[in-house]
Amino acid sequence: MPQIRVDKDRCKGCELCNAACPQQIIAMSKELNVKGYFYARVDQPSRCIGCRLCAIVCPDVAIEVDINAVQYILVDY
Amino acid sequence: MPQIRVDKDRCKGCELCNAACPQQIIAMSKELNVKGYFYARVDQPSRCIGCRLCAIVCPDVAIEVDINAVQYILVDY
Amino acid sequence: MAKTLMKGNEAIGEAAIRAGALNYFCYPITPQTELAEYLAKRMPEVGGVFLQGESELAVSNMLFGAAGAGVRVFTSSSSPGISLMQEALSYIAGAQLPVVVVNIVRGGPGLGGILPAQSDYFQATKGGGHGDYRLLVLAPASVQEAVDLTMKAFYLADKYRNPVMIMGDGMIGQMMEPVEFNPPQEGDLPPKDWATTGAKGRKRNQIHSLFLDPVALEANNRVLYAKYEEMKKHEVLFERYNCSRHNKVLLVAYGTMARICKTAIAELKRLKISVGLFRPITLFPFPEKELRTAAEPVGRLVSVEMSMGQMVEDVERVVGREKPVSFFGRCGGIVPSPEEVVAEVKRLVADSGPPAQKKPARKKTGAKKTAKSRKG
Amino acid sequence: MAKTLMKGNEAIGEAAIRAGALNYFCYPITPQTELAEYLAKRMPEVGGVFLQGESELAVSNMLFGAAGAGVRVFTSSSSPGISLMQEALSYIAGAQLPVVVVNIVRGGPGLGGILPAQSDYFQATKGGGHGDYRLLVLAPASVQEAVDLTMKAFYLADKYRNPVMIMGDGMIGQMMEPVEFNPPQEGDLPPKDWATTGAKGRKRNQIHSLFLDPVALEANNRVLYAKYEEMKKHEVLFERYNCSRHNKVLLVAYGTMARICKTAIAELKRLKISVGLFRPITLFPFPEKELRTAAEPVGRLVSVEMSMGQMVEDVERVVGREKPVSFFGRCGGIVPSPEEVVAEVKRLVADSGPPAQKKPARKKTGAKKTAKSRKG
Amino acid sequence: MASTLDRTVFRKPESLAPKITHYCPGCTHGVIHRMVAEVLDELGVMDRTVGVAPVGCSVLIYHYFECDFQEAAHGRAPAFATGIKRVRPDLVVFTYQGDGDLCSIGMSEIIHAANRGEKFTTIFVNNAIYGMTGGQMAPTTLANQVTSTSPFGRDTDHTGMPIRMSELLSALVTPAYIERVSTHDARHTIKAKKAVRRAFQHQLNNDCFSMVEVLSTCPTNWGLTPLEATKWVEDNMIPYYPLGVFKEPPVEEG
Amino acid sequence: MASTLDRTVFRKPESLAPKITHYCPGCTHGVIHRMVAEVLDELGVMDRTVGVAPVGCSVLIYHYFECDFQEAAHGRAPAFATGIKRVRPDLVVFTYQGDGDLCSIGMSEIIHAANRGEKFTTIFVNNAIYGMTGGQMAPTTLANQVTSTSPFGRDTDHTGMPIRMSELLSALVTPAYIERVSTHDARHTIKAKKAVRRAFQHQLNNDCFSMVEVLSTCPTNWGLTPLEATKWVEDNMIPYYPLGVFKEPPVEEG
Amino acid sequence: MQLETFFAGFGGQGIMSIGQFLAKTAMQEGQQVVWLPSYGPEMRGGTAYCTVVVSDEPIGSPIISSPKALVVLNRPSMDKFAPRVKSGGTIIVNSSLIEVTSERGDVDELLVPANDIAIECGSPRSTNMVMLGAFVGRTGIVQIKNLKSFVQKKFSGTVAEVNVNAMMAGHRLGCKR
Amino acid sequence: MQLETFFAGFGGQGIMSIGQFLAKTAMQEGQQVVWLPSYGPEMRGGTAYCTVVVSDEPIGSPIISSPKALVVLNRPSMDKFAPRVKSGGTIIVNSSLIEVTSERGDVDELLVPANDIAIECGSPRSTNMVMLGAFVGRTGIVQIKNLKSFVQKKFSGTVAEVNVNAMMAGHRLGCKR
Ligand SMILES: Cc1ncc(C[n+]2csc(CCOP(=O)(O)OP(=O)(O)O)c2C)c(N)n1
Ligand SMILES: Cc1ncc(C[n+]2csc(CCOP(=O)(O)OP(=O)(O)O)c2C)c(N)n1
Ligand code: SF4
Ligand code: SF4
Ligand code: SF4
Ligand code: SF4
Ligand code: SF4
Ligand code: SF4
Ligand SMILES: [Mg+2]
Ligand SMILES: [Mg+2]
Repeated sequence: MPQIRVDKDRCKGCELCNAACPQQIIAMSKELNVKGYFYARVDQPSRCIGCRLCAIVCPDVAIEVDINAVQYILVDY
Repeated sequence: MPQIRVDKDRCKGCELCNAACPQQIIAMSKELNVKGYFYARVDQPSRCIGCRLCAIVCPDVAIEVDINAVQYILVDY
Repeated sequence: MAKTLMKGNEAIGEAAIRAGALNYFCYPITPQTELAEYLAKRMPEVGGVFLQGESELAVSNMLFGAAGAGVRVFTSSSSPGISLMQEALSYIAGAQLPVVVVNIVRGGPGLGGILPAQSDYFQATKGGGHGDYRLLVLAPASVQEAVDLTMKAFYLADKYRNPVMIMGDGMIGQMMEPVEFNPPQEGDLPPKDWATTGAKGRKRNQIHSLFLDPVALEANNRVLYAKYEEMKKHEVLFERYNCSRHNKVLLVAYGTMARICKTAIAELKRLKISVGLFRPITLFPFPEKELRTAAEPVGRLVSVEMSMGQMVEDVERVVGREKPVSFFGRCGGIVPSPEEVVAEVKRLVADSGPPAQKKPARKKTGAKKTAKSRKG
Repeated sequence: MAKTLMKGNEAIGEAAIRAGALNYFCYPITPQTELAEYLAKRMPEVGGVFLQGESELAVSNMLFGAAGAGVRVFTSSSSPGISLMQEALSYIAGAQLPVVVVNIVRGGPGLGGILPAQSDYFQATKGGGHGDYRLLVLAPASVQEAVDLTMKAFYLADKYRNPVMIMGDGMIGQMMEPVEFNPPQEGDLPPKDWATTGAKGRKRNQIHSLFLDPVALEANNRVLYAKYEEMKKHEVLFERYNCSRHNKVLLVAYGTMARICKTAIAELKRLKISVGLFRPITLFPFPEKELRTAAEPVGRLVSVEMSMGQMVEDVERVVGREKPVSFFGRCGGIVPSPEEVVAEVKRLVADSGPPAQKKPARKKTGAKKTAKSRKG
Repeated sequence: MASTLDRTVFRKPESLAPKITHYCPGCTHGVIHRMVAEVLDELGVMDRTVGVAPVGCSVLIYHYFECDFQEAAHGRAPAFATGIKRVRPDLVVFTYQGDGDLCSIGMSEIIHAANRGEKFTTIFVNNAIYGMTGGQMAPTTLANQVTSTSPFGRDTDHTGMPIRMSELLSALVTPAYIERVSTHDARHTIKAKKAVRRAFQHQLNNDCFSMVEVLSTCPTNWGLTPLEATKWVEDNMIPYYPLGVFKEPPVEEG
Repeated sequence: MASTLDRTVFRKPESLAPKITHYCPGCTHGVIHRMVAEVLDELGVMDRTVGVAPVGCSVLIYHYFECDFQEAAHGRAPAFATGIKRVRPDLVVFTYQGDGDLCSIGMSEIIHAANRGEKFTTIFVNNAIYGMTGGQMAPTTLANQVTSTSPFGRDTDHTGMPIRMSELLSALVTPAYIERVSTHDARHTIKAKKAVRRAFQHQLNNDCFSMVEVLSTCPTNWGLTPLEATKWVEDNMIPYYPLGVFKEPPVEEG
Repeated sequence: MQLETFFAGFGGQGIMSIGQFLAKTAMQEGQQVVWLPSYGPEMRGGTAYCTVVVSDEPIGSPIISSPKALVVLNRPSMDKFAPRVKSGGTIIVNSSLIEVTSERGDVDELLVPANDIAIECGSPRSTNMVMLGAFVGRTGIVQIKNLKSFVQKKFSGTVAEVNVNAMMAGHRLGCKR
Repeated sequence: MQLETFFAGFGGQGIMSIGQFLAKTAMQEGQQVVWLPSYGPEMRGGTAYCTVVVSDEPIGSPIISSPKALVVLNRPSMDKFAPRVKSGGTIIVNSSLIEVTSERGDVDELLVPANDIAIECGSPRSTNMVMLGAFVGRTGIVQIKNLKSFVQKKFSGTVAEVNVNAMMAGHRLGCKR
């Protein structure tokens, strides 16, 4: 199952990943991280398709994406 | 009759007027002017048509052109 | 007039307008950008010219053009930007044009930092560009003084047909103090009949710094230097503070640094150490005679600067080698605190017996920080 | 090695190649263009890099890049072009990069003229750019010395990781003299492990002059000033000529001016007036101690310059106020002749009784030309 | 492309340093940094690459890369890069420059470097404003855009039209690779990275000068949220700054 | 056009000073000077005109005109002109610049002045070389042309292609009048003067920035006779630097 | 008498403004004042602060290492500046965001739940005004009526009202001993 | 002993070259030399000149106001420089182009119809060589055989021959008293 990992202390809460996710599964936490930002987190991990779009738009390299099944990578990035 | 006047001490002997004259009537003198140049002079004044081409190409404003007849000015300069 | 609380940068801009300088060209740089931003709004209100140029290099040459056209014109920048203006300043001085340049100095060299410094003293006073020329350099120590000197700068520029620099450190640009805009006090000025304003009804005017004939070029240099001699006679400004026969030490400092010295002097008074302050307000012409007089009764001098030691060379030159002159300063955006100045003075006073009088040889003390010291 | 007769400009170019400086960036300007033209032919022969940049501004920044990449690199220009390099020189000094800049000085300010002058002394020695930094400045007085100092310049630049300037007046660039190219004498140099040559097998290298933290910026300035202190200890060069207890006057002059003084001194000898010459070869570090020693037995000093008086400030500063220091010079491309120097010395000697010793006040003499004079 | 089991398909590139940037939240400087780093990884050239930092918000870029870096004077990065590349043609050299840096004060240096066909790559980050100094007008500022030095909106009668740098450089005769891309959404970011890769590839082939103009956001000085800022790029910048390849020499290898 | 009896149909224009120039024999700087002076006469603006001199062979141009003049720093004439015109929009302002001055060191200033749409006129004298300093390569030097700093001929692999300044400036969005003309023979000189007049007319109309690029000879540094030099313009320069109007805003009055 | 105060917090908390309000009011009262912002690397993201010096004599150094008073709105500023306050000085702490105290026995420390009070008064954006009111109440450096009329002129409508209310609430707290 | 000489004429008359030939030959003989061109405004069109100083001691000033010798090829240079020659000095005049003399009784003045001689020797372009030969003949500052072999190495074929012939013709004239 694909999954993303958000490094919450790198996140600056810009919400760009949020907007980029085709599954609309990223939301902002209600807590502040060490830098004082409401960081991104995945709402429904199971719906992640590992498309990487969230990671691609993240300006702070706060997202890593893992896949653990045979999967077509749709976009060649 | 049209005529040109070469200010011989302005002339630097570049021969551009010479080349420009459609009547081929400008030649270089065999004498030096005060600046040490062989200056331009008109060979056959009577053949001058007052076209001003010699004056137009002269980099040193050494040539003035007079006309004294009704005449069409061919080029609008 | 009622006082208003204004940032130094903005107050300088307003002062220029009040002095009739309605033409401003600039390029943004910290810590003076507020000046540009203030004038971006103000100039249209007063029908003046505001133009952000593509670079300091271009701006400094726009100044030449505009000043040559006979108007009051100025710019502001900070250290690296001022370095880019050096060719133009040399041209402007050579062609004898009145312009005012505000340098809100930051720490260098190179990109350095953006905090206040005084490390452009040499560049400003000795001529950072090529050739024999000088700027008239004014160094305010408060926002009010920045206002007053800015107004004066335009008058002096016109009077001497020479570039004038307002040299403030970042602090002067950034802090807010109450200011009043008094109407500018100006003497009579001759008409700018040399300006290139169209040759209608007169012979053409030519403004240039080129003199291919060395005799003419030397003559032009003599004209410049005759003006500098006039400035030395008439324009020297300085402040003496707490100077007396009882002074153990005379501090020499300008701009923000001088204010800090004043606070230090108050503290030293409590410690029963009498210390005076000599504050040059014109950095060129440097108050040579006046400093010499002020130094007379004092055993030793310290040039206190936000630099690695630049004005100290002028202090040494002017005072001579009979008296120890030392340097104390911090740089790179660090501003010496009153406490540090107090400590340095205490150290010096403890260090030295009665000040030696003859032929001092330069001697390094093991002083902390950047202190260098010369004594008998 | 056999001597060849070479123009100063070309000889400097050849010397650089012999010192392994195979990278040259330039922009044409009189009177140094022959250097560029020489290298346009020579560099391809030795497999070096010759690039004419679009401006001196660009060239000076190319120097930064190339020096940062670890190679020996240099440029040459003349006064207005050097003014355009001031920002970059400040950056180069701040980032501690070794570059060599040749300034074949012409008359200024502004476009000025193209004849020889020494009016960029302030700019070169005090730092024409912003911030606390210095160039190491070498002033040759002959084509052979230009060759030797050019070779040395690259070594010194590498040794101190600091920009070095060869300051010759137009005369040094234009005249031909016999020269020999001796193999460069260099001490050991540390590897350039700071250069940006690709981070293969090591941590990344970063070259910058930005230090946003003022503590770091001050620390960088201290590193620079520690180097300058080292230079003062180890690199001072000067020449004493005809100096003795019998000297009535000590002339201080550098470069071409010093040679002219030598001819004047020979003539004065015939007139039974003993005069010495002190010639600084490093203008920064200025030979302070050495000049002081040379000045000791002499009644008065004259700084003789092809300017309106610049080095004279250093002479005054170093010698102190016990001894009259005056200035004699011509400028704008006029080179004082030996005859003029003789006349000035005769005037001074006639003017003054036994030299006064104490607290001289600056006094203007009605001297012709640009002479200014300070005496007791 | 089919991939196997269990692997990380997106992570910080090796060429990027772990340090968290000083950029404002949502500023796409960060995306562009990562893109360059990814390309250095993919081409395997990190350890022979030298970057040149501008003066602008990205002045500290050298902290964020693992490769060597020089920090240039404002606008002069192309001159620095020329200096480096001429004396060490074996190195891979790139400049990273903002629009104030490249189009305003640095106009001469970029044009001449491009015209000489210097074999380095320029990443040109166009955010239509001076970010670092707090939002002044740039030559790229759009018509009527409010900035701190165009407080009534950019008046093009007074300051001219915004400069289209890619088009301008493409008017030079010397061959070059010039493309304009955007980072305002994932789709465009993907294309943008391809352009960056292509630019470096041209450098490695010793073909020509290469520049990728990247439209970027400055939420802080535009006074917009990061998301609004991406929208602003789409609605306002792209219509004036069309995307695409403006110039490219014949290619031997993609 | 029919003319009446007895009159001088060609003489030194009033705006030109009588002083004999320092130019080499056959150098077309002289022709271009005269052309500008004629236009000032015709438009009757001499006494409200300010010229800006470059650094180059024409540095002393101010001796040859009767109007006011400022002499600029090398390459910075457009900044000077901007300064003058902004503070005195009632004046007629022109710069006169060589190719080294305008295209090399002054690239940034001319581009930005053109892009801001400064309402002055630039007479750009392109002779493909640095005349004044004795014949070094300029950005406009043709491929393989021998100069003292390209002694083996300009190697375009190393220094790029010659810059076509009119085309480059025409790539800017801001409206402008840009034309390239030549002075190598009478016919072209006649056209050239018309272009100069048109440029000033645009300025008087307050339309736009205007520039006329004039191909010019440098017999001395090309090592040719004046006549050979004009031929060289025709055979070598015009093929690379095509003549014509590159850009012009809608005109109200010719 | 000279009082030097640091106003410190996050950028966006209105630190610079309340410093200026104080300086302007003091100026109108005829006192000498200097307001000095911190600028520089710490500007973006980090802590911001300004210094206000109010005095009845000409002010020497505008740069203060150890202020007599500190008005502090967030934790990082507390950690940074509280130790630098002069012995016998005053610290006004925004206890809504700062859970710690300076742990200094030699200063007068007042805890003000400024965010909470501001929200009560109608807007969390008036937190800074609460702090300013408290500070003036504690130090009496300017007359609260002058400050109040300044704020009333500065803002209009409900904003003015909310701000004044917030400030006065803070002031009451500050006056209480 | 030090001899300072001005070589002066129009640009294009080969002034700079003969100055250099002299300097190089003197150098090869082990003498000290300086060659200094005039550069500057007068370069284009006007008169050009160079200074050559030859000495057996290190040379001080390379700049000479009054030379001991003058080799002058055209009239404007004659007018300009002849009055500056030191009393007791030498002037070599190209009498083909200069119809006047210096009218100085205190110098040794030699009239050389150099253009005419050069044409006789095969090329008007060798005028400068005639003058150089005459100068060396008159002053003996270098050995003519050394100069001759220098010129022979410098040029080749008929050019060398014509130049040497011209120079030797000048030299003969110079030696005659
Ligand atoms: C010579 C000089 N002038 C001005 C500055 C001030 N300055 C720093 S960055 C900058 C503009 C940056 O804008 P841009 O290049 O668009 O980069 P951004 O911050 O938008 O990424 C300016 C004007 C400087 N450091 N040096
Ligand atoms: C800052 C600066 N750099 C260089 C020079 C030297 N310089 C004078 S004119 C010139 C080039 C002139 O060439 P161009 O502009 O083509 O004019 P032309 O003489 O060919 O008409 C140069 C490089 C200078 N005066 N100032
Ligand atoms: S990988 Fe794709 S689906 Fe998964 S969280 Fe990111 S954007 Fe959403
Ligand atoms: S894009 Fe990155 S920084 Fe922005 S909210 Fe998502 S994870 Fe955080
Ligand atoms: S006017 Fe025409 S015909 Fe007469 S001389 Fe001149 S070119 Fe020849
Ligand atoms: S064109 Fe003019 S300068 Fe040339 S030869 Fe004819 S008259 Fe003389
Ligand atoms: S100011 Fe603008 S460009 Fe700079 S980091 Fe913030 S958002 Fe990015
Ligand atoms: S050098 Fe060339 S451009 Fe200059 S005057 Fe002579 S011919 Fe004209
Ligand atoms: Mg930007
Ligand atoms: Mg040219």
